[in-house]
Amino acid sequence: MKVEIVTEKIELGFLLRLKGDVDMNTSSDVRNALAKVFKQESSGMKALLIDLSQVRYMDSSGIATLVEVMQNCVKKGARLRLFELSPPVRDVFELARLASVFEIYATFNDAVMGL
Amino acid sequence: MKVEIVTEKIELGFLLRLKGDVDMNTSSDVRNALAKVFKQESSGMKALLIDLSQVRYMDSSGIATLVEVMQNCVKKGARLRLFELSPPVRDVFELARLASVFEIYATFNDAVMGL
Amino acid sequence: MMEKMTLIVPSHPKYLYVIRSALYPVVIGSGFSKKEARKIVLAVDEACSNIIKYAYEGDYSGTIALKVFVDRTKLKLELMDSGKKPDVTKIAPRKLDDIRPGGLGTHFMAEVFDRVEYDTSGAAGTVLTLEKTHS
Amino acid sequence: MMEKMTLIVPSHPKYLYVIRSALYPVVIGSGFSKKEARKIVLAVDEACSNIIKYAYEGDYSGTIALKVFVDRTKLKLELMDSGKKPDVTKIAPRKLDDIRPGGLGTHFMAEVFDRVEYDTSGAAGTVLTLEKTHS
Ligand SMILES: Nc1ncnc2c1ncn2[C@@H]1O[C@H](COP(=O)(O)OP(=O)(O)O)[C@@H](O)[C@H]1O
Ligand SMILES: Nc1ncnc2c1ncn2[C@@H]1O[C@H](COP(=O)(O)OP(=O)(O)O)[C@@H](O)[C@H]1O
Repeated sequence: MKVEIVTEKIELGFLLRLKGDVDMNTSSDVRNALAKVFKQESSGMKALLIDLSQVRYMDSSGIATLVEVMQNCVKKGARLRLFELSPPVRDVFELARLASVFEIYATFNDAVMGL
Repeated sequence: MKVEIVTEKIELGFLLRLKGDVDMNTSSDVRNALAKVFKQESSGMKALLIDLSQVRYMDSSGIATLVEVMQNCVKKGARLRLFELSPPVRDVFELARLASVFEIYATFNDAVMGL
Repeated sequence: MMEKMTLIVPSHPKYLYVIRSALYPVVIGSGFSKKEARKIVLAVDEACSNIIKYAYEGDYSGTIALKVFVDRTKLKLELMDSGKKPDVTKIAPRKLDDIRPGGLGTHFMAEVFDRVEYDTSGAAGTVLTLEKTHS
Repeated sequence: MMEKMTLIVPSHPKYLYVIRSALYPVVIGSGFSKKEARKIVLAVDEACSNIIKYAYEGDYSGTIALKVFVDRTKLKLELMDSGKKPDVTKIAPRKLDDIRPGGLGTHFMAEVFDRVEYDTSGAAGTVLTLEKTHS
């Protein structure tokens, strides 16, 4: 019922792993964690990679958070790449017709390719 | 909400892996699967090993089923050994004060030792 | 139709998890696939979020009641609150190509369910009926 | 005490899973550890199994209602059925060293809860109150 966010500094920028349920109750935790990341990246990051394999649930407030992140990345000139979407995340992306709006990859390796 | 039972014939007898929730709704499935095992063992089995690592929930009807199995094993001269009890299984064994009634092992390897 | 569940919880976002946890196995038990059940639960979660945000305007001391009915052909859900009644003509999803945070919940509800109906005729609050026929 | 949840389901064993799924996060949310919460859920599950077996005598068309109340010091649960009233003097666990199938449910309830009380004074059915103080 909680969401866990693990942030890792990598050469290209940041790798985030989301775990748990992202809903109206927890999406603000995700938003705060991401705000910290954007504060930290002083030297300019190339990319933000988000691992969604451990997300058991995501609703429209989670989508809203990801859309905000995308807008922030565009502003900072960083690439946002999502990878390993769990079945419930795939459901909500499907319903929101967002598959073409985000850069989505099957694995971490696929996501870092060409960056 | 369902229980899955995987039965494997091994040299010593049978290895059973229980997976899911064992409650009033599903314990009869476990009982039936075990009845089949006892029918199959024509040549007399030495031991019945039960893997409880994937059991997400067990109530007193699950305990009742295991007590019956133990009684059947005694009749047939077979050893019953339980291994890798998941936390919810450990809870119910604790409450039922059954830890000393069953032969319980940490791992499969521990359970087959000395058989 | 047979009544399968009534669930009443406070209008606090932390109970969304409770609603999802209780609803999912009932939907599965009434014959929907896992994928369909996940989408149904998502759409109900969105409806509950909207009750918290708009009917109760963030006041957590209200209640949300969910009733689940099932028959051979369909699933019917009723969500009841005693908050502010919505102006039903103004409940509308955003255009999907207008990419911005928010405005998706009502779209999900319309996408997942065959019937979405707000009844504000009661003395207080709203009854939202959501129906889905087995495919 | 604050009412945190009301859940009403049919008296069918497949709803035990629904009851457990809804109750666990509410118990966790009221401040019990995971281990305590698992045991509380187990004891409630046993009480519900007994309602199905003894109050409804296997008739699945009845209902089980669970109410959850919380305050700073304790958790209170009420289980209501409209089945046969028990002879409260005869509800008793078996001796634990009498190893046989069955007879453990009431023992779990007594072990987990500080108060276990059957009220059969209503017009129909039983109200079972289960209370646990925070340790
Ligand atoms: N239960 C409700 N009561 C009043 N207004 C509502 C209700 N549900 C939705 N609305 C209105 O419909 C709009 C669209 O809702 P929705 O698609 O869920 O997206 P969001 O809540 O992100 O805006 C909301 O902004 C709100 O104005
Ligand atoms: N709700 C109830 N109504 C009537 N009798 C009950 C009820 N709960 C328990 N009992 C009685 O108490 C006995 C012990 O119950 P329990 O410890 O749960 O074990 P079991 O159900 O396996 O016998 C039961 O066999 C039954 O006779």
